Amino acid sequence: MKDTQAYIERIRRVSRDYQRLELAVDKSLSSMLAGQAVLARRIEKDYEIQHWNPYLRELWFPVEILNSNIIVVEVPAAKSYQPGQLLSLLGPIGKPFKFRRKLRNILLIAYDTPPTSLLMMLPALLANDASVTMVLMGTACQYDTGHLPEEIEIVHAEEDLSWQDMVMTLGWADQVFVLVGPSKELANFADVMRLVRERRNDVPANYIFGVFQRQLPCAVGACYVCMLRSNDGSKLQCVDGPAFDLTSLHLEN
Amino acid sequence: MKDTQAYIERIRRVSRDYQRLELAVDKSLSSMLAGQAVLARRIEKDYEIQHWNPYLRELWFPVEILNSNIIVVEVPAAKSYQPGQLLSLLGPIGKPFKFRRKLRNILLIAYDTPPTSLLMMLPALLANDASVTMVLMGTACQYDTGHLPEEIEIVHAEEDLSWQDMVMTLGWADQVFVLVGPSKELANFADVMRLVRERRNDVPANYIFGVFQRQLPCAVGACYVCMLRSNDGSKLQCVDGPAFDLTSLHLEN
Amino acid sequence: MVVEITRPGKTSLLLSTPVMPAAGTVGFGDNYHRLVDYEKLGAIITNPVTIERWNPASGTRLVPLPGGILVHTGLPNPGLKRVIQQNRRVWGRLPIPVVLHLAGTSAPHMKQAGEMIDGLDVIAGIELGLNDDIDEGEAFALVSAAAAIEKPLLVRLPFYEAGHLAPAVLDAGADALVVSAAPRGTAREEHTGRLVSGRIYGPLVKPLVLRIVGRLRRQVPEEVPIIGAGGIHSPLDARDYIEAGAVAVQVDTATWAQPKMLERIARDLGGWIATRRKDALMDEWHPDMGQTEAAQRGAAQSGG
Amino acid sequence: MVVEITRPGKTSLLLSTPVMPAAGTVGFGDNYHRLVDYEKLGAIITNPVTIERWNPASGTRLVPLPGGILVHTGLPNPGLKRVIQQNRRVWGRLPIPVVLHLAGTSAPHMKQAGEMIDGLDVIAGIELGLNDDIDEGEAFALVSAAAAIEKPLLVRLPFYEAGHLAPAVLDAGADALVVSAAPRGTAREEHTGRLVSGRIYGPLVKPLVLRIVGRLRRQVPEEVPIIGAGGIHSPLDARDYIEAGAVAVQVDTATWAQPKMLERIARDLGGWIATRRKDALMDEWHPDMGQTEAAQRGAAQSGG
Ligand SMILES: Cc1cc2nc3c(=O)[nH]c(=O)nc-3n(C[C@H](O)[C@H](O)[C@H](O)COP(=O)(O)OP(=O)(O)OC[C@H]3O[C@@H](n4cnc5c(N)ncnc54)[C@H](O)[C@@H]3O)c2cc1C
Ligand SMILES: Cc1cc2nc3c(=O)[nH]c(=O)nc-3n(C[C@H](O)[C@H](O)[C@H](O)COP(=O)(O)OP(=O)(O)OC[C@H]3O[C@@H](n4cnc5c(N)ncnc54)[C@H](O)[C@@H]3O)c2cc1C
Ligand SMILES: Cc1cc2nc3c(=O)[nH]c(=O)nc-3n(C[C@H](O)[C@H](O)[C@H](O)COP(=O)(O)O)c2cc1C
Ligand SMILES: Cc1cc2nc3c(=O)[nH]c(=O)nc-3n(C[C@H](O)[C@H](O)[C@H](O)COP(=O)(O)O)c2cc1C
Ligand code: FES
Ligand code: FES
Repeated sequence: MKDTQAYIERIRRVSRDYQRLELAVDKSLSSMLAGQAVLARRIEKDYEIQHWNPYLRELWFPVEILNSNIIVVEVPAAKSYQPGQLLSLLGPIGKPFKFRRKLRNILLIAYDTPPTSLLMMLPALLANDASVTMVLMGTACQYDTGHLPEEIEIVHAEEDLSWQDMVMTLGWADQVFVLVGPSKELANFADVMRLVRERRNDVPANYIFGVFQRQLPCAVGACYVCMLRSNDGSKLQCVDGPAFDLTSLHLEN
Repeated sequence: MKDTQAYIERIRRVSRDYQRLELAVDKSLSSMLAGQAVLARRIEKDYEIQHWNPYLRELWFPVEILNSNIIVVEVPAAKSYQPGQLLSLLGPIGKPFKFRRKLRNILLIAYDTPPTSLLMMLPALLANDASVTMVLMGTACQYDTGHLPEEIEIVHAEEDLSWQDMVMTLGWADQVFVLVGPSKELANFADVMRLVRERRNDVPANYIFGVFQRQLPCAVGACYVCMLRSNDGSKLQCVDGPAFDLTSLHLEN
Repeated sequence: MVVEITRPGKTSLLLSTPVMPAAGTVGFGDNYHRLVDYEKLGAIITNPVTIERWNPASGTRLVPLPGGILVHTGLPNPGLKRVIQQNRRVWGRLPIPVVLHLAGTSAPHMKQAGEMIDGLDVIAGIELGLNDDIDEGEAFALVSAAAAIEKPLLVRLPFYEAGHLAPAVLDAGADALVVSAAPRGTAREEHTGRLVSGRIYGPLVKPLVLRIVGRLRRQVPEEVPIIGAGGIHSPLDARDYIEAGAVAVQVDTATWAQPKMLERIARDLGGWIATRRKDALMDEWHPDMGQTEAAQRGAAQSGG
Repeated sequence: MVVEITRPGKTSLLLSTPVMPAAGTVGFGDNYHRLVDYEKLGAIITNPVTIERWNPASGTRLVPLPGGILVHTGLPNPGLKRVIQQNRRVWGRLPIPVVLHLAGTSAPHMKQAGEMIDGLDVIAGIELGLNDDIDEGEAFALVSAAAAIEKPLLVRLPFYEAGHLAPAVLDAGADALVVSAAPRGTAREEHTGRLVSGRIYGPLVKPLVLRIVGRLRRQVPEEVPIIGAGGIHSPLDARDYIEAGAVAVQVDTATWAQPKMLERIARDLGGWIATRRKDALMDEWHPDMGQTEAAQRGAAQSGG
């Protein structure tokens, strides 16, 4: 984890609602892996914070690393950015996603959130011939997937969260990553777990992971705002996450 | 006084340190006269304030009215603006400067402040063949006057605030307007008055005016932050100002 | 909509909208009449008035802060007698009740004030402001004296001592509590380099005062109306106070920063919000738009 | 530079820089070691610790506010015994004194804490945090119990009651006052739509607490050190506290928003600021630059 300065090198609109920012960053960030994130805030020419609103940094999961000093993030097109804008970045934050050794079929679920935080894993998975299914649930259905790699199978879930061939998709998947929005995190994870348990007799450990994208005040395990409870005791999203085995997480609350 | 929306139509750099913003405004502002100002704040596309820092609006004295819906303001080049930026403007604020009927010679003094708030009167004065001398004192000497009309005589005062031919300039002037910076307003006015009284036997009423450019919280005479004391009782910069006869103002404190 | 903002009994104060400006923010009369539609407000609270003339504070009166301001005016006013002389006609013309804010100087002053105000119909009520360092005994004496005035009596509690003072203030006869005055603070003035003291305004004041209102709501009897005041900068801020138990709210310096905000909050809580038509384009609608402008634009559009 | 932050007598606590992080902001150990140079700080204050294990608060723990945040963590910690087990080695390695923040639960708890801490050299002092609703008698009993521990004792006063509690806290044996804990407030959480209670952080807290520090400085005896804490977001903020009479300061959530700010404030007040060379270009210097980086860049430039 380092506190480094960066700037926006290029801005590309990738869909109706999203744009990608290419950030020229310190090379310490170029080895980031899928699952890791940075905390970003805009700073001014004199390297100072000009106003304290928003007070905390934004959590950005890169979607791509272009080369040793360019990382790419995807942000809403509605937010206006300028090339040259200086940023202060704190990162890398968190642990990379852990994939099974022989991963053939992976299921990604985005529920009430754009799937952005899951995109970084795609190039490596596809290069290794894994087959990827992405299920969009709730408001995630509004996400325009036109700019994602063609090899990915995109599925839009119904209002009751089910989708066609659901039992098959779930049975077939070696690993599942579930991403939820900030509004009803634990409840949404519980929804998905209910769905999965109804369709699968056993839900083994290291099969289904919940990915958290809470706003992280400190990102170094100091403030305890991001604390979660699991069968193995307290866990911190910023240090131990962002992905946790959903079979061991306490989802009541 | 109205609360209207405007946007930045064009931005021109006029000197090393200053740029001029051409604002497309409600036509109620096109009849503003020298001495009147607007209170401005940036707003966003949805007409909302995005952050409350700075909390209060900035006080802008236009330097020029281009036509029925364009007014021009001069602001530091160091501040970055974008064409199209939406603004909320409150104005016009204050009373126009009162010039003598037969004004031949006018003396403008800017002390520790750019002379921006005095510029709007220039075109009309020059059109009426008045001769204008502008004395820059203290930090005002750093102001680059290259873009001001050539007919104006620019004088840079010495460290002790005196200038060449000072007695003559003062005697000759039918009217004097003194503009000071926000840091030592009353003390700076007192400095200038001392200077003038040393050089002139009598300082008549309606001869020398102090121009205030305090930050105005309300601009409608409600908050009393801008209250001044004079021989005629309390005065408000926002309602009765910005110019006050320096012979009647209480400059102690 | 009718909101009763004082305790039942004695004279009571009824408003048609539970939104008013805070004392010290909109002047003595109708200074904002060109910018705010007074009919949409519940009442006007005047700037603080004293019996004797008070002069403006010397030195720094305003310090910009990150996300707020410090203000120290010294509450200048020409004394109650002249304030009445200068404003009674305007008050008579205003379409809403006028509440006179009296700075809580001394019990004899309250008696004098009563003599000047009692027969005066244009004044619908009194808001008494308590000094920050007042103790419970002093507060009781002062409020008792003010309660002898034949007008509904709101008492504005100091920020830090609101919980401590409330019981004495209610025992002494306050008809409603205004919670609270802006907190005092100290900040450095850039130009002089000195530390100056004054009241602090800004959005971050809201969560602090909202908690005080919530606690007081549980502390004082149900029939005591509480008026929430502190850091309101949006209709949602105002609604939070109502949810925390306030019957009405006062908007403070947001009015300076964005004058239409006062009216917008009043329209929202009064049910007069100009709703955006489903198909309206961005420049055909803005949240500061009043009913009249909305109707005009609507007509223009259906015409064209 | 040596700053004594406790009253003379008993054991005393000496710091080399009058700047430390506030309890709850930097964890129990050295969580910020990759981002902040601990040598530049005066001391570490740990996150609050209780005798029993406390679990994290359920529900909303963070509400973004305009110019600040509301935080409610419930002070989760595994209990004093495990905190010591897990951190004593790290504490031993830290180049600065470690002050343990004890949540002020009960007098018997303080006695238990004393038994665990007394022989423990890696703990240089205790900071006792008082609950917001504590009264003077309870505060006296609690502080007396904590004062029996053989360590310098700082007591952190609640925001709203700082002035009322200070005399009892000093009579009971506090060696220094930390003024103050972050104020409590209430805000609406966007996603659940509920009002939540917690502590408020942001730059606008500073002018409020600065005034409290100034008043307490005049109220308590001169030899009682006051440590200023609240809303510090820049070296100038910290210097304002020193001018108002504090001997040292605690930086709170500014560290989360901009981690280097904690070190920058410490360098500034400790006299270690990396001054910009007159001819340095903008990208050869930034205010967060430490001495080492400044020296390296200087060397690189004179070399090239
Ligand atoms: C009959 C009468 C007439 C009055 N007339 C007027 C009038 O005309 N105009 C007027 O303005 N007021 C007037 N007052 C009010 C009175 O002057 C003020 O209440 C008082 O001066 C200031 O107290 P405060 O509430 O500002 O206290 P605080 O805010 O606590 O400040 C007390 C003092 O300590 C200083 N201070 C506070 N914190 C710090 C710190 N951290 N560091 C350094 N210094 C600090 C402040 O600058 C201030 O000087 C009048 C009162 C009466 C009874
Ligand atoms: C032995 C012991 C163990 C403890 N263990 C834990 C633990 O494990 N975890 C933990 O978190 N705490 C623990 N505590 C602390 C205790 O739970 C808290 O202090 C208490 O619950 C909350 O008080 P507060 O200070 O937040 O009060 P306040 O901030 O005043 O809030 C009081 C209540 O009123 C509500 N409220 C306040 N203002 C408003 C308003 N305007 N509108 C609506 N509602 C409002 C709040 O939501 C809150 O519920 C423990 C205490 C003890 C003694
Ligand atoms: C006796 C006395 C009574 C006061 N009463 C009030 C009051 O009713 N309302 C109020 O806002 N402030 C009151 N104050 C505070 C003073 O008016 C204080 O000087 C004033 O608030 C400073 O101006 P400021 O509010 O602009 O900072 C009182 C002060 C004293 C000494
Ligand atoms: C008996 C008791 C003692 C407390 N002591 C402390 C304390 O020492 N320090 C502190 O910050 N809060 C203290 N509190 C407040 C609670 O810990 C409160 O629940 C906690 O501050 C809530 O978490 P938050 O600070 O993240 O909002 C105390 C509360 C109680 C009931
Ligand atoms: S964000 Fe602070 S502990 Fe995780
Ligand atoms: S700015 Fe408020 S009275 Fe002049």
